[in-house]
Formats: sequence, C-alpha cells, structure tokens
Amino acid sequence: MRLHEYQAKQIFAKYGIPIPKGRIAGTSSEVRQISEELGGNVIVKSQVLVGGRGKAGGIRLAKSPEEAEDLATQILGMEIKDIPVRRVLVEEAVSISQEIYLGITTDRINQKPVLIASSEGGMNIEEVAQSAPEKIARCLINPLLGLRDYQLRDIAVSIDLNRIYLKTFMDIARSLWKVFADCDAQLAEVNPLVITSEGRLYCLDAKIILDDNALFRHPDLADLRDTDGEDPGEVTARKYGVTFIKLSGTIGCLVNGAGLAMSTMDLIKLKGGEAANFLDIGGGAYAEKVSAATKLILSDPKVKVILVNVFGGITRCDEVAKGVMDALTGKSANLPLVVRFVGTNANEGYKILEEVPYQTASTLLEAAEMSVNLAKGVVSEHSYQ
Amino acid sequence: MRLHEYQAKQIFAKYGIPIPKGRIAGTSSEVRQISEELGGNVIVKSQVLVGGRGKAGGIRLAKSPEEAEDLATQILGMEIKDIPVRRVLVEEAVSISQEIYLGITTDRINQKPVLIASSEGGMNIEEVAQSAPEKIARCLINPLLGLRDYQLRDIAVSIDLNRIYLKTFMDIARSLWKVFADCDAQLAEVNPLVITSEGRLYCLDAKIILDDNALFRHPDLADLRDTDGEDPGEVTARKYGVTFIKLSGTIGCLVNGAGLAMSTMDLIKLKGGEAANFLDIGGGAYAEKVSAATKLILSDPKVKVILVNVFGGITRCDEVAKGVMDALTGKSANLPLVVRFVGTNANEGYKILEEVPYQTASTLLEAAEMSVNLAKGVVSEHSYQ
Amino acid sequence: MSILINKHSKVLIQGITGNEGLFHSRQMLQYGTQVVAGVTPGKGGEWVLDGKVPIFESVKTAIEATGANATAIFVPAKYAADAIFEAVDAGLPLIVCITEGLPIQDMMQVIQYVKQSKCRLVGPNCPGILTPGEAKLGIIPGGITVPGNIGVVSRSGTLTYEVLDALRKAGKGVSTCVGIGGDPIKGTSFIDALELFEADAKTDEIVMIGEIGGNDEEVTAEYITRYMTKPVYAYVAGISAPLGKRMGHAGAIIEGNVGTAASKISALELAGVKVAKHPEEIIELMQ
Amino acid sequence: MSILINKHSKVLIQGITGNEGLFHSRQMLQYGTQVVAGVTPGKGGEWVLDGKVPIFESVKTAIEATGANATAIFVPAKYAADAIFEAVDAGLPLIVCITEGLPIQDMMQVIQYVKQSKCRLVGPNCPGILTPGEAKLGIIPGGITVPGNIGVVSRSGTLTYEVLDALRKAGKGVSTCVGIGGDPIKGTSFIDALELFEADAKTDEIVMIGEIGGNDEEVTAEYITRYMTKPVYAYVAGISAPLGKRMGHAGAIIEGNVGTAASKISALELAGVKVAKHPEEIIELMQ
Repeated sequence: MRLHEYQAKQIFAKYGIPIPKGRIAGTSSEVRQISEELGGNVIVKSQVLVGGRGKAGGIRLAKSPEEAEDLATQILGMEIKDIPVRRVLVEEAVSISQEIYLGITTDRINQKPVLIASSEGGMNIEEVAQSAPEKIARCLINPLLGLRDYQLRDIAVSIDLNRIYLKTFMDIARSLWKVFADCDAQLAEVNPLVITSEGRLYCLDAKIILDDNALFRHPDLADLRDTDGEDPGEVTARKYGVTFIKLSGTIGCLVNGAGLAMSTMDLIKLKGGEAANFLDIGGGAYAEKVSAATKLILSDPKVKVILVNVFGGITRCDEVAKGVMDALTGKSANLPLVVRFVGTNANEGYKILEEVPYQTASTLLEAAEMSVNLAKGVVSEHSYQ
Repeated sequence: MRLHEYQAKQIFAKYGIPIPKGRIAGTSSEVRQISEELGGNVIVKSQVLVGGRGKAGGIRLAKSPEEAEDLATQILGMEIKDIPVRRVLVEEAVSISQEIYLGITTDRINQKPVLIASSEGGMNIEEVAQSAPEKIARCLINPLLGLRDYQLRDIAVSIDLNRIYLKTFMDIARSLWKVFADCDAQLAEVNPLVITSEGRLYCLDAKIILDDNALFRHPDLADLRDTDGEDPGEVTARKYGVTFIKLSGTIGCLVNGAGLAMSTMDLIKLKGGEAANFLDIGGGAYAEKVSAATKLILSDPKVKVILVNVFGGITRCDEVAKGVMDALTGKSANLPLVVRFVGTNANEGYKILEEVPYQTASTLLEAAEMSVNLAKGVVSEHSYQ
Repeated sequence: MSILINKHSKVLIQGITGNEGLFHSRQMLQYGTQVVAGVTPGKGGEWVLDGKVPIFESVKTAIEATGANATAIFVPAKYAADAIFEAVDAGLPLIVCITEGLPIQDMMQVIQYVKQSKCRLVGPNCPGILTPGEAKLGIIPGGITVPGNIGVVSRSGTLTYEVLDALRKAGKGVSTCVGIGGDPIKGTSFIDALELFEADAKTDEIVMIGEIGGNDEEVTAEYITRYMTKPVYAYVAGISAPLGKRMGHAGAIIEGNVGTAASKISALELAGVKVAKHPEEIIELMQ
Repeated sequence: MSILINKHSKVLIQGITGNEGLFHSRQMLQYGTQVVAGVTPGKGGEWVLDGKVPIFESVKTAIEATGANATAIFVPAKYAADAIFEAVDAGLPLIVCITEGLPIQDMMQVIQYVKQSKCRLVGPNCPGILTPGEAKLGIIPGGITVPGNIGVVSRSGTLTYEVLDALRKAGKGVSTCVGIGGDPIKGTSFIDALELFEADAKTDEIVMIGEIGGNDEEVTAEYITRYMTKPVYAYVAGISAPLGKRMGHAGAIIEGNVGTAASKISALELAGVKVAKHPEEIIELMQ
C-alpha cells in the first residue's frame, strides 16, 4: 500500500526528518492562503498515487499567491493517468544546490533491508542504476541489529558527501531506518534529499510503500489508504479476501491458487486469447467468496467467456460450483462458461452447475483452448443464456 | 542509578503498565487532599532509595484523609537508614488476591537479559530463590531479538498463572521489556504485581535501576538522580570522574586503577588496619583530578594516614604528586603520608612531594604495613605538619 | 530414500486446533505420517484426532514428551513468526511454515535468526513437503502422486498439484515434492532443494516450477550449470503477467525489469534446463 | 609462541587520532608492534606518528589496504559498540576494546553478535594484550615485563602491572599477558584465556588475577579441575570490599551473596590453584 507524498512527509516529520514548510489543500483558495502564509514563493504538488506527476504538469512553481491559486485551479481539475487530482501539497520553494537519493527497501536476494544512496538524486533510482551504476551506494542492514552508524559513514564517503553535512545526513538516514522498521515499510524513500544553497538539508519528495501483510499492526496507517488510483474491482476483491487483478482481455478467469491462475492466463495467451483478469480465490474458499469473485468477473463488460479452473485439494469443487451458481442465478448475461474441476468433489461440482450450460475440459491446455475459441466467437453447442 | 518508586511508576505508566491511582506529595496537607480525591482508603509510601521501608514504618495504610494526613506527618519527619523522607507517594489501596514477582535484569553468566517471574510476589526475590527455588521461573532474552511471546506463555505456565490473566500479564511483561531496553535499565522490576480481588492486575511496587554508563543516552532520566542517600564524597567524586567509596577505617587511600585500589584496601586489612575509603583516580589522571580526590580524603575526619599508591603507566607519578601537593598546600592538617610511586616519572613525583614530610615504600605490602603502623600511632621520624 | 521427510519423521503441528491445522493434521495422519504432537497454548493436556494426538503448551514440552523432529506451522500470520522462533529455539531440525501473509520484516528477522541456527525452514506461504508413500508435512493432497524417482520443487501450490497429477497420469512417481512457497523472503530456496535432490540416491530427475518475481530462477540456473548432474526440467508461470502487479503470491511481481518470466526461462535454458510452455508439456519433455 | 598476538600481527587502531589512541599507538609502535593502520572517520588519507601510520575512513578500507588482522579500539564509550560491530563486520579475527564505560545493553548485543561471528573480542574496559619482546595491543606498559614462560590473565589493569613487575624483579618472564577487563559483560573470559595458554607450547605456568563480582572465578575453577594440566596461580582482589558497592570496575560488585572474594578463593583452592594473599606472594608460591 502506497502512501501519498504528504502522508509520507507527515510521518517523516514525526521522525525528525526535515521537510519544507507546507500544508495540504483541497481548494485553490486554500492554496492561495497557504501560499500567503509561506511568503508567496511556493511549489504546488498534485497528490496522486502514480509516478510522472511532474511530466503531466501536476507539479508547478508559483511566484505569488495569485499564481499559486491559478495553478491550483488547473491542477485540481486535472486527471493524471486517469486519476483525478483531489488534493495538492503547497510548500515553500527552496533553492537547491545538490540533490541526493536516499532510500531503504528489501533486498530479496540477500533477504535483508538495504539502504541505497546516490549523489544523483531527483531521478528514478532504477534509471541511475542503469545509466551510472557507480553513482549508487548500497549497504545491507542486519534486520536483528539495525542500521549502524559506521555503515552510514561508509555510505556518505561512497556518495562523496561533503563532511559538513555528515551529521545531519546520518540523523536523517537513521530516522529513515526507524520509519522503515516501525511502519513495516517495503520502501521508505527520500528523493531528492536536497542540500539548499543555504546549506540545509530537506526531504523534498517522499515515498512510503507499506507491507499490506503488516497493516494489522498499524491500523492508523491502514486508514490512510486511498483507492482513487485502484480498479474498483480490486478494491472489492480485497474486501472479500480474494486477489483480483484487472487485465485487458476477454476471458474472465476464476482459479484457485496464484500459480495456477497465472498459468491459466499464460495458456490463454499461448492459445491466442487474452485473460480479462487474474483471479485467485485462495485455498479453501467458500461459496460466498466464490460468488463475490464471480460477480467481479461479470461486472467487466469486456468479458466474453468465463473460465473456471479449480484443482480441488483443500478447496472443494462443489463449494466453488455453488458460489458460481449463486452469482449467475438471476443474471441475464449470456456468457459461455468453461469449467475444469479436478480433485476434491469434482463430480459434485459439475452436478451443481448442471442448471446452467457449460463446457468441461479435462486438461488445463484444453480449458484454455476452449475458452479462447469461445471468445473468438466459435460458439460451441452449449451456450449460456 | 536507582530511581524512586514513584519515578519508576511514572515510566511504567507511560509504557502502559497499570499502576494504582495516586500522586506524589511533599506535605501532609497535600497528602490529605490526594487522599480525599482517591476516596479516603489510601496507602502512604515514603520515597527513599533504600530497601526495608515497610519494616521501618515508612509504608502505612490509612482509612481516611485525616488518618492519611496524620501518617504523612509522621513519615515525612522520619529518617530511614539515615535518609530523610522528603516525599511520600499516596495511592488508592487495592484488595490483593495474589502477588506475583516480575523482573528483568542482566544475567552475567549467560551475558543476556533475563526475565524472572514467581508466584511468590511481594518478597525479596533473592529470598524466594533460596527458600523456594522451584517457585521461580527464568527465561533468557536474546538481546538482538527481544522478548518473544512464546517465552511469556512458557513463563505464565511455569508460575501457574490463571489463563484468564494471560493476555494482561503478557502485555505487562512486554512493556516491562520495553522499559528495560529503552531506558538502558539494569533492573526493571514489578514486585508485587498484584491480582486484585476484582481480577485486575496492578504494579504495586516498582523498581528501576539504570546503567550509569548509558545515561548519556537518557539526559531526562539522568536528571531524576536523587543524591539524598549517597555519601556527599561519592557525589563530589562522580563530578570529577573518580571513583570514591566511603568506608569506615582510618587510612585514606589514593590509588590508580580499581584492582590495585581494592588490593591496597585488602593489604591494609591483612596488616590489621582498615581503609577509610576506596579511591580510584583512573588512568592518566591529571593534577586537578588528583587534587580533588585528595581533598575528598582530607574531608573525612576519621582519616589518620594518607596512602598514595600509584603504578605509573599512562598515569604519570609527577602529575599525581602535583595534585596531592595542591590539595595539601595551605592545609593545617597533621596527617602522615605514605607514598609509593612505581613506573612513569616516579622519581619526579617523589621530588615534587619533598616540600611535605612523607615516607616511601617500595612494595605494596610495605606501603600497607607502614600505613597501618602510622595509623596505630607508631609515629615515624617524619610527620606531616 | 527421499529428502527432508520420510516415514520415520516425527511430526509436530503448531496451531493444531485451528480449522486448517486440524483438517490437515488428520490428512497427514491418514496418509501415514507420524503426527506425534500438537501445540496450542491453553490446550495442553487435551487430545485431538480421535485421541491419537496429544496437545502441548509449548514446542519444547512437546519435543521432550514425543521426540518430534519436524513441525508444520498453521498458526495465523500475526503469530507465525513467533511460532517459528519458538521452533528454532527448541532446536527442531525441520520447520515448515504453511501460513500465508507474514509481514516481510518479520520474515527478514526470522531468516537471519534461522541462518544462525541448525534448523531448516521451508516456507512460509507454502504447501509443505510430501514424500509419496511415506509422509507428508503440510497440505499437498496425498492422492495425486505416487512413489518414484522424480524430485519436484515449486514456488506454487495448486500449480504443483497439476504437475504431480500429470506425472502420475503419465505413470511417473515422485521421490519428494517440496513447496518452497510464494513469498519473496523464504527459508528454503530452489538451490537448497536442488542440492538435496542431487545428493538423494532415490531422485534421478528434477522438476522445478518457478514463477515471476525476484531472480531465484536466474540464480538457480547458474547453480545448475555448476553443480547439478541430474537433469532438471522446469516450468515458469507468469509469462503473460503485467508489470508492477503482485500476482497473488507476495513474491510474484515484476519490479522494474527484474522478475520477468522471459528472463527466467532464458536463464534456465542457457543452463541446459528443458523448459515447458505449459505444465503438461513437462511430461513430454521428460520422455 | 604466544597467544593472540605476536610479532607478525598486523595491528589497526580504531580511534587513532584521539589523545589516548595516539599516545598508545606510539607506545605500541615503539615496542615493536606492527601498527599498520589507523581508522578515524573524516581523516582518511592523513598519516600519523611521524608519517609511519596511514589513517583510513573505515575498518574495511584499512584492512583492504594493509592486511590488518587485529584491532585495538580507543574510541569513546558512546561509539565503541559501533566500532566493534564495524570490526566484526569487516571480519577482523582479533578485536581488543580498551574503552571503558560501555553501556551494558550495548555489550550484550555486541556479545551476541560476536558469538555468531568468527571474531574474538577481548574487553572492553581492559588494558589489552602484551606478548613480551614481540608486540602489544593496548596500554600495558612494555618495560615492566620480559619474555618467559608464564601466561598472565587478569580482570584488572594496574594490579596486573604490579604482578608483571614483581615477576620481572624475581627474574620471571611472561609468554603473553591478557587483560580481559573489569566489565560484567565481556568478550573473553578467564576460561577462554586458560584454554589458549593450555594449548600454547611456550606457556608452562599461568597466573590469573581475579576480583570480586560475578562468578567467573568459580566457573573457571571448575574448568581448571577438568581441563588444565599446567599449574595455575591466582590472586583475587577485594577480600575487604563492602557488599553492594561497585568497586571502580563495573563488574566488581558483590550482589546478594554472589561475587565475594572468599567464595572465589575457596573455589580456586578446591581446584588445586595456589592462591596468594597479596600480589607479591604469587612469586613465593611459584618457587
């Protein structure tokens, strides 16, 4: 779960990381007022959960409260990558003499948190990693020991930090580690960390991505979730505890298990079709959950075929069938249904579905092929009414 | 550094450990008022940094505000083990159905923190350890990992805690660990942790001993120091960074190094005398420090002889001599002085002292013997005027 | 022979009285596994599964009483890290964590701690281990595979069952199947499992089932090139997965340009591994 | 031979530019020790001690440039734990922490961490190690002892110098002298040192100097009974120390009835150790 810049900055500030003076605003008149308070010279930053805000015109400098108000009017009316801008962060403008990158994330290979720093701040760190890997310093953090000062001194040397900033830099990095650890972050990033022409350090842009699995420990952080940028189906799915990812194809998939769900998508593609979604109902799903999941598929107007692929183990095929039936009952949609049940209570499952027309497949490949053909309009003898 | 009960309880409360309602008071009229606020039934507890307050009459139950005021008048006029009672803690009385011991300290052998619990709360845990060791449960805490819940469940089983209290007990123990770790405690103890007849858990008495070496991290805690129970000489010594411990003998010792200082005391005793103090001026001590240290010795009216024993290494004997001379100059005391200098600049040291009469010793044993004889009145040919 | 578990393994179940724990303990028992103890704090002294399995308050007491030498953890994600620490501190040689949804920072601490011990952790978020005809530790359905000489290692659950089922239908049996789990931070890697299979006299061929996310398969390909003498077959799920989306498993995400199926497949093929285009094709490649 | 250090040891000094660090580095160098590098953040690239010793920014870079295999730490107590962690992470086989006054919780973490590494920590709050005629790491004055066959191990500083001085005056030399330090939580114990001396061909007899506090001497007595073939002589300081007072050293305190000199002396005597009543008596006992 990603936080907004202003939310991340509020957390950073609580941990003593210096951020520019500023406030969040929802209307252009508020922006004007904040701009007046800050002395006129401000930056107005759209708060949407996607990258590329600057390129889209969502981050603008204003030299006066009037200009700030004008820009805010424009920005607050924008959509950036289809997400409406509802709030802007208004901050005092600072004069930048150097931009540094500082971030902590998880290193999957080493299975440890890793601190990454670079003298090339302000850019996407992955781009720096490609264009100038020698400008990036990394240090692994022992998760039982935490970030040590000696590591920070090494990092500071590696990025050629002027020693007069060392103490402040170390304070900021230590705080960033505390944010990462305390909030169960997957990413805590200050980019850029700027050194102003007056020699002060500020976090100019902030990014925090939280570990969804750890939100139970942080109800206050969980409340910060903004679903504006998410597909409504994905939001609904989260409520039901199923994993749903909207894709652009025409074959709606309902599968148990993430690997099998991916494989199902892949085989659809292999056979020339495209999945409308990734949907993992999880292990041991009950009818209610399956019904909700099926409704998610039905709500996608692009879906032409539904493919149910369940390898029964803990999951009982009859329970899945009940859920599917529940979702289909009363709907007037006319979508062909392909069903493949293997394992626990497969026959019972098929039996429950007998009230609606469907085709069965014995192998995964066959199921995929059948669905693709149906989606292409090669209508089979059964057809769902 | 030991904290007062009320200070420890304030810290515990901040960490969510339940403590009875109450407040600290310096006058008996305040006590009356607090007692009225708490409904009359209160306990009045003297706040002095020694054990045995109860036996000394420093902890009393009152059934009414009037009685509380009376008792407070008595207690606030008391001295307990020579320490004047300046403050009392007034708390609501609770009805006790069970008393538990819960403490965290350092296990020197295993070099780890250890959690100790016992169903025999309210008593000195060392006494329980002797009389009923089977009633004590211990678990070592990995300092890099912290106290784990499974360990607390094991402990709860070991002390036969009724399961209905498990969750609260675990919350309290987890908080106690946080106190121990966050405050750099050497001991964090709740004794007793009571279960009231209404089934609630309270920390009835609290003890925290802090690690003096870690106080630099906790300036707020360092400010809590109360020197009422300490020898004034020890307080002064701390200011100068020397270790001084007041003893009951007549031979004032000034030594460099803790082991050598102890050994010096031991040999004095072996030769039939007794040291007036333990005094370690530390390694590389300068004249100013030594002068202050010498003055500490001089301020003890029981001192009959001064023994200076320095094995020069980092410490230069001439520097020590300068300090001693500085302290002696202008004093009209008539104390015999025994000096043993070995190592770095020993001769220079002896030379500096030539302005005052002193005897020299070549070995430690000889120095001790000489001092003991002088203290017994066997006056030598030189005598300090 | 086999790897990790066999009919002599004495199995403990942490969280045995939960729905999942109890259901699968029964399955393990029915499969012939020696399920010797369960642990559920507060229920020590009770018995479950028709009076066959005693419950203990702690892992330590369970081991002392029953000699258990492996555990399967079914406790909720919130408590799972603590359960692993308890198992490590009790010195259990094999710890299989079935639970899904552990916080990643819990897992990083767990891994660091396990590394300093002599314990092996499999999982979390995994289906466990099954040695056909001998024992199973976890949730892999017993009926879909038979004893044989193929070692199977997989990041997935049901997809693995597909492969086991297909192997059985083709008359092929399995030495041991190890589900290493779908999390980004996990106790046992492909390489760990391959190393064990390479040393196992009963295993002649290995099937590995990877998926998008991270670069485990790429690193494993290097290992295969250098150390494996037994043939390895693979399937990698997620060739059609979009960028930046977590595909059900916490670890199944393409970040930047890291973790694509194409990269994994080409690395494995370079290492001489035959990579199937769909699960059933593995059988054809093995002919 | 000798233990821990010798003339081939390549020594690094952490905190070389502080007063203490610089003074003692010069002493070590003058004694003949190979002081190959110093570490002081912010002063990397400079040289000290008449241009003989280069300074580096970090332990890692110092090792890479000079091949240092031992370090003496002189940094202030506040930063000393970090210095030890740095040395451990850099893989230095021998880490001697001279600094006094480290917080006890820092030390417990340090010890736990060191235990999981291949490094040996001596100290903190110790005078270091001296192998007469070869090298010294720390602050033990070089002139007070000569090469010989007696191993010395001690919790004390100046008291040890007394003993070394007395031994020299009696014509006795020392193989290696190890100051293990006066803190309650420390890296190297009496037992660790005795084990090394027992295995050292150059050492024929051992002198150990204990003091009140803890029960190291009691535990060591048991070890001596079981494992030591070489004669051990001892002196224990603090027989006249009062209860409950910290006698200068953080570890020198009698708590409850634990840590008395009487207990230590009787345990050692039971183990066949000859215990001197005063430091100089050790020489008499050794005749």
